[in-house]
Amino acid sequence: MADFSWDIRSPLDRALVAGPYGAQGEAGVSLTEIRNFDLVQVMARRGKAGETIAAAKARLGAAAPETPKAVSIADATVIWSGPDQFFVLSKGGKHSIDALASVFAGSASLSDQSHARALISISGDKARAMLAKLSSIDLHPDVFGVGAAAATSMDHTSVTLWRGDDRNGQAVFNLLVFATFAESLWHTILDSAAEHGVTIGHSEDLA
Amino acid sequence: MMRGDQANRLNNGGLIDRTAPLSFRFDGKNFLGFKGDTLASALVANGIKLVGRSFKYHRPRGILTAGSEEPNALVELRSGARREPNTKATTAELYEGLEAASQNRWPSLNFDVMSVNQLFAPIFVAGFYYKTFMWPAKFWEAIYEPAIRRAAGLGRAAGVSDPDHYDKAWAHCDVVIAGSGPAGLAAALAAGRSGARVILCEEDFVLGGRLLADGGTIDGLPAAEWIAGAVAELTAMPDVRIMRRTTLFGVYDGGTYGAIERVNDHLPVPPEHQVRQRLWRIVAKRCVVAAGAIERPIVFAGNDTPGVMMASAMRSYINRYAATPARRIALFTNNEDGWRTAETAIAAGLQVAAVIDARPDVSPAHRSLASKGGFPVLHGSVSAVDRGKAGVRKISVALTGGARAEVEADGLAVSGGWNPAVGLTSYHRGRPKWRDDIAAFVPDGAPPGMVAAGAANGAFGLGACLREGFEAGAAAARDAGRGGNIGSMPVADDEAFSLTPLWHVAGNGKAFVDQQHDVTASDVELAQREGFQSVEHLKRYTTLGMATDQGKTSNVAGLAIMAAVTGKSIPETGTTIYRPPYVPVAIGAFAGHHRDENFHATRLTPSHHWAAEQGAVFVDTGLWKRAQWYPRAGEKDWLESVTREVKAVRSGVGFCDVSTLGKIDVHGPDAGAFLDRVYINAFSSLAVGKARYGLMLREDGIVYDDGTTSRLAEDHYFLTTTTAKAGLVMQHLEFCRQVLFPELDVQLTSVSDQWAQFSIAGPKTRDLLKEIVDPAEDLSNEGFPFMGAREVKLRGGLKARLFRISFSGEMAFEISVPARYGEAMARNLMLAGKPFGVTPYGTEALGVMRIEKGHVAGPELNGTTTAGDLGLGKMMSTKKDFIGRVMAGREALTVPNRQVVVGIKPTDKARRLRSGAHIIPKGETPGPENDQGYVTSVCFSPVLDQWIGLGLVERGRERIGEIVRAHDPLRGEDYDVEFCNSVFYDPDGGRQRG
Amino acid sequence: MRIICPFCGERELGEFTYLGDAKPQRPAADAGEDAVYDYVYLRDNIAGVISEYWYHGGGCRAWLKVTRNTLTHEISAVEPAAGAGAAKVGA
Amino acid sequence: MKYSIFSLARAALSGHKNWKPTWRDAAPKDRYDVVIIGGGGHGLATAWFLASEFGIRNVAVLEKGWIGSGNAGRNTTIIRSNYGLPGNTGFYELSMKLWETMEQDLNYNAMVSQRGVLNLYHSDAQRDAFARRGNTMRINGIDAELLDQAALRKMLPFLNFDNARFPVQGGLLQRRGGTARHDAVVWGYAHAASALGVDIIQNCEVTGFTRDANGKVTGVETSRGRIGAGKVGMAVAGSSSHVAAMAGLRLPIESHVLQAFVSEAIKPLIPGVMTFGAGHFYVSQSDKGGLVFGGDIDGYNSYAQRGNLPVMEDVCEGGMALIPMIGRVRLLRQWGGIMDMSMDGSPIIDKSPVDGLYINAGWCYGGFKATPGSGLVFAHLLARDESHKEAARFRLDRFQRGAMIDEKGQGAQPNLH
Repeated sequence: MADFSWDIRSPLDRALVAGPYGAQGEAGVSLTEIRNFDLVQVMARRGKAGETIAAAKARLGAAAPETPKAVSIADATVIWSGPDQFFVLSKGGKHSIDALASVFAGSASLSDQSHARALISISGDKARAMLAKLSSIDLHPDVFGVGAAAATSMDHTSVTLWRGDDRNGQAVFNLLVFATFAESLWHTILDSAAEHGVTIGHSEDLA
Repeated sequence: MMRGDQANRLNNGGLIDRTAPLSFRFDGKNFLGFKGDTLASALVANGIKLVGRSFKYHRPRGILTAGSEEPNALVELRSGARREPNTKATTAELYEGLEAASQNRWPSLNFDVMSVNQLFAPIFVAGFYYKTFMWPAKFWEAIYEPAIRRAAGLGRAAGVSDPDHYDKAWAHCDVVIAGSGPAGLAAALAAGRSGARVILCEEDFVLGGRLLADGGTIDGLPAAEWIAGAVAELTAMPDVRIMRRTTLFGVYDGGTYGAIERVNDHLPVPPEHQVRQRLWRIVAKRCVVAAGAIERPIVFAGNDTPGVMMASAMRSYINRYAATPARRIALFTNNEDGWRTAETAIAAGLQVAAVIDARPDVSPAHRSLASKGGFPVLHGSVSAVDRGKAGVRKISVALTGGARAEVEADGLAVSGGWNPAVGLTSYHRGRPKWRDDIAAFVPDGAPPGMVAAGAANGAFGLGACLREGFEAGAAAARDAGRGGNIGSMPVADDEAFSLTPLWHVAGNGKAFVDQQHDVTASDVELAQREGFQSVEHLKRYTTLGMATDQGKTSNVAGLAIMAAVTGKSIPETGTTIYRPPYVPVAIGAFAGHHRDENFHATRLTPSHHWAAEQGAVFVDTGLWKRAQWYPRAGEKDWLESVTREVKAVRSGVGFCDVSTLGKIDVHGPDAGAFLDRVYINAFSSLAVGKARYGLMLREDGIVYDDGTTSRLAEDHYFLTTTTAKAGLVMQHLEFCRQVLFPELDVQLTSVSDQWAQFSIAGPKTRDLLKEIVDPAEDLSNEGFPFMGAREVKLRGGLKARLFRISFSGEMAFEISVPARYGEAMARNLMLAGKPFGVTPYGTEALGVMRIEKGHVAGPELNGTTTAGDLGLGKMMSTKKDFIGRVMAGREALTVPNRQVVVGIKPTDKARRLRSGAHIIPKGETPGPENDQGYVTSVCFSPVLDQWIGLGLVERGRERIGEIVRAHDPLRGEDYDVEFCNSVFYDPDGGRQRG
Repeated sequence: MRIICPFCGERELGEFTYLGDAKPQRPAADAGEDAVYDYVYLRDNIAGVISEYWYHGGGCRAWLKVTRNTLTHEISAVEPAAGAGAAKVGA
Repeated sequence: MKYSIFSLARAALSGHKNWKPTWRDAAPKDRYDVVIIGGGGHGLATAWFLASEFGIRNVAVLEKGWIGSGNAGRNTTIIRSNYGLPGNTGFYELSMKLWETMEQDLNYNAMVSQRGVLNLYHSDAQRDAFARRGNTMRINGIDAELLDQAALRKMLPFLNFDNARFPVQGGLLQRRGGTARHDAVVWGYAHAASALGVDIIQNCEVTGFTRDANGKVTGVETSRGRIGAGKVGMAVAGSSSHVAAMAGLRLPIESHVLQAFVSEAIKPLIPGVMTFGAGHFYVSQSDKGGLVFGGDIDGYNSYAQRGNLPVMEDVCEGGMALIPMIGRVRLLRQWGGIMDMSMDGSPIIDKSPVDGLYINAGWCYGGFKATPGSGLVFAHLLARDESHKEAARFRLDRFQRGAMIDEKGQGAQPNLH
């Protein structure tokens, strides 16, 4: 009997090289890949928006957003992803699709997207300047504040972007990208950020 | 008083940094200039007057303007791979080591062989080519056209790949302002103070616009001090962004503006990690166009002589750059403003030879200036320019009343008045309106959200510019919802305005309207004579206004001359349509990052890196990179590798990453009913745990896509699409769900990226799977029959989805695991399959096996075939409605002689069959009337040991056994082929069910 | 062009895919060939205000009905297709 | 007035004072045998063929603006006959043959330049599709060559072969394809038609049809009065649905914007016409030196005659991906024309359901190359009341019958053709 190992590899496993990149000096952009998360898409059934939101609130303790917002609670983030839809992002299986199945039974359809995305956290003085090359949406702090979210596109590829809590007084942008596009988009991000100087890392912890 | 090596540089003044000398080369000679110079100003400072040759006649040309409207002073800037043809010396910022060369001359600027064209000028009139070069017909491509092409064109492109990088970015604001002259700065101050988010774009590298050359007093301060104060105030505002070296070139729908930032064009090469230029898409609620006005020439004989310069440009060179285009200047003006050049010249210590004023009266102040300066004021017009070696030498003047005069001068400043820069306001096909009082076109409305202010709106006085700009900025901010205190408006006096329109002075000799394209006043008259009276006809017949300056200095004069010869007014004559971009923009900037391997994004399969380690050859399939085959040492070509892979599968077991298939979760109580409507066959009747092949049509009855769909639960189907159509099918299904059938309770999600999916095929598939799958899972024919589909547990506990479906015709399964396990799955399949000789196979082997099995794919699903054509007509349910049902029944889609899928093999087994060969009946001469179809897909079949293929052939299925010609004139081939059953391999399907 | 998605807010053109005139309605199953021909092929194609289908595929994946002037590109209204946001309709 | 180098030389002696108008600027008469709506290339060519081939000279061409002001004056000037489906193949070759003698036929130099049209392929599937098409061409007596990468490297060494996202593998070449000077085609037909007695009436907009009791069209209402007609033909690309609606007709057509671009003039850089197979980009270089290029339509119904920025970027991305040496060449002008996109990507040349009204429409973005052929077959239809054999498949009822001519296989989705 063969001895299998079911090791997990992030879609950025090869492309991500931790350390500095691009222009020398103080890094203007910080890129951190967050690995191994649970991501469940919750889609309310016809006429069941209310029940779905109530079910989410009962389970997670927070109302699921009905507009483009991201809501962070202790052990998960709920991110709007479209009309009648949201993602539940978490770690460690507590809110995995199996765990949530009974919660939304009858009110919503669930789809496991844990492996369908890579998650990149972007911060730094020049994060907005860099993102302006990739994103057509307005990320001015008055417009895209903490908790704002968007289902949008970068480099002609669908992404989910939201602003998490500030860290060290700086805005933090979280980006979910399709796994099979991740490496390509990563290189585009690096090209966009290179002039500002970049520091690269990866983490197992949700921001 | 002049500086040694820059003989025409004034000792004082100007916005140049005399502590920062810069050396540069022009036509191989070394010169010095200063930081703050343009190439043109540095050439002026060095006494260079001849800088280029014209397009058609190769006439010597100098510098006419000091801005982006320049028609003449075009150079090849830089060298090697960075050579940029047609670069305007008047906007090229000087840098250390700059290299430039004049263009459109051979062998040299001073001695240009092609200037012989001038001898033929009597024949080379507008439109001359349309009247000749017709005979003999073959000579056009062979002789005439190559000669014309070589002579035409201006500079030379580098001819090698552009080594620099470009990128693109988005910006958002309340108010974007084009231009930072008095109107633009005033607009920015008002909008910025009100709290608006402002972007101020200035194409120059210094803010200030005409103030830099013409000065003035604003709020009691000298212009330079006022600019410094305004810029300091704006810079301190966090939501005001000043973008120098940035031209707003176009306005697009929804308040989107295109702008080009020349990030590093003022350096020899861009610094590492930086781009040369950046394309901005600026999304703004409002736009204030404060792009100023362009001084217009007067058309007279010899007006293209080097040394003839726009009056305002002359002021720019003297005041802003402390460079003197001439020592003894004559001024030809029809308006008050032109006189400023005389004032400037005197202030700079230059001689004024004469002022030739076309107006009947000259103000007392100017009369006294003339007597103080000791120069005559001649009432009349310039009728000819006598050219010496160094350009302008003597000027003939036709005096009002008929007498003539001559003026000796080495420079002639010309002012015909000003044309507001109406480009941006007219790019949505707006037509500007004529204002008689200033004899100029001004904007008549503008695209939504845009307004013109200052000189761009026909307000030429400094005070008016500030007022209009300030008010426009305030209003724009207010419209954008900003209400802060805008403070006080900057104030200045308005200059006197007086102008007598004058477009063309009759005289002998060529009088140029469009200097770059060598269009003369007589060309305009000829066009009129030949019936090309519409301004668009005029433009197209003479090429007036189509040069790199886009007619900025020529269009209005051209149509004024046309108006005169047709006896119409200028507004009746009208303008041509204005087209973006406002200034020419490098193609590389529009492409940005998307070039070379970054042209489009790349999608990688979950096992990509593993396959790369195996040495796989990859093929582009849409955006995907897929393993095409896995060559082994010693294999001589792809065919040998692919044949080995096929044989390994057919005799043992192999696997292939098929994750590129589109995968869609279809959820909800009405999922079955929904699929019944999108597929031609039924899915509501499919049992849980089963898969079924489905075919979907477009509404026009033509096949759209196919794939297997499995029912994983009562309310959950897992649908697969072809790789090519994955995104489109998702869009189509969402359309069906949201638009056509909103009453159904269905939810859709793409899970294409969630699952790594592998096809495992071959008689030993089950043996291999048993090593991977938990022993408790029953994989027997009874426990997991053909077309079964369910979740299974793998050894180690990982959950997977297993589908017993076969594309290869072998005993086969497809297995899905969450994508981050994809690479581990590939390794484990290799490990588990080692005892069975497991072989990874690529898309080529996949394709071979599908052709052997007669499965249709992309080449057969070509957007014109019906289900019947593909041999799948029987799948069409008659018990339900579905997309495409009705249109599929149309007469021409159901006639018996349609081209349908059939198997094809050469009668000579050694023959290679090729896709794209056509089918001609035996004994017929190939022609459209007997072209009966073509070969769609081919492969070398290792099983049959010969080339085989599928084709779309008239009545193909009825003609099994018939021998016809495969006619392939493109490749010089013609051979006999036989029609056969399209299922070449295991037609009973016993192997896949076994 | 920028379209105000009723779910996402104003977004640029690149996030959307165009389908066409929203006026033709898919005929009932028994409507006959002429009605379907008309639905599939014939268009008013007017120069002026039309209602049309756009897909926010680069965003929230909602199908939208956009009222737009084909002469000026001015968009005067955007509403979701009937089945976009259907979870909020009365069950 | 006969044009030649000799007439030019003679005229030069008199300072070019004696040239006559290229065409007569006519005032409308009360009635014509045939009235053609649309003074573009197709309308003028139709008039010339009516007069020269079919002896019908009492013809008026009505143009709402100035002749050539529609798509005839706003295209990328490409001529080719590299089509793959029955109906298109023969028709476009007929047109190509007419291009080859046009200048001598018209005594006007339209700068028809057969410098070759090359379609590049980047995959085996594309190669196979080109092989099918090229063989169709050859079987129809049209020149076609399938080139591999090695041949292209020799011919066009500047293409991005080695650093490309989608490497060029080869191409389908039609050497007889090329370009023509679009405006000159209009002027040439106007010149020749006018000489045969055709009235060319500019600034004359059709506002309606006059019909008799049986509904037959008897003439047109125009901004310059009512004009009677034995037959009325419409050749009004960009306004087909609008004009048809005046007769109560709805067409299987949507109008879309196609952009085109021209760069600053540079010395000869690109020899023929080429199309990128992995993106939306095609290019040629004009005799004046500008790169003339374009790509896909903007993608939504429009009569706005101007293009958007994303498509401009998309086209330039394609250009840079294929020919990275054009990065520093500057784009000079951007414009947009209105394409009447039919539901299968192929034209309609047919009698309309309204007696007396004939339709020439739905050329998508392929109308320019069709100009002479379209003129001949439309004249044939107007003169003989039956389709020319090379236009027999361009019938209006083909959509009802299911006999579409869909080269791209995109179905009833005009923005995808």
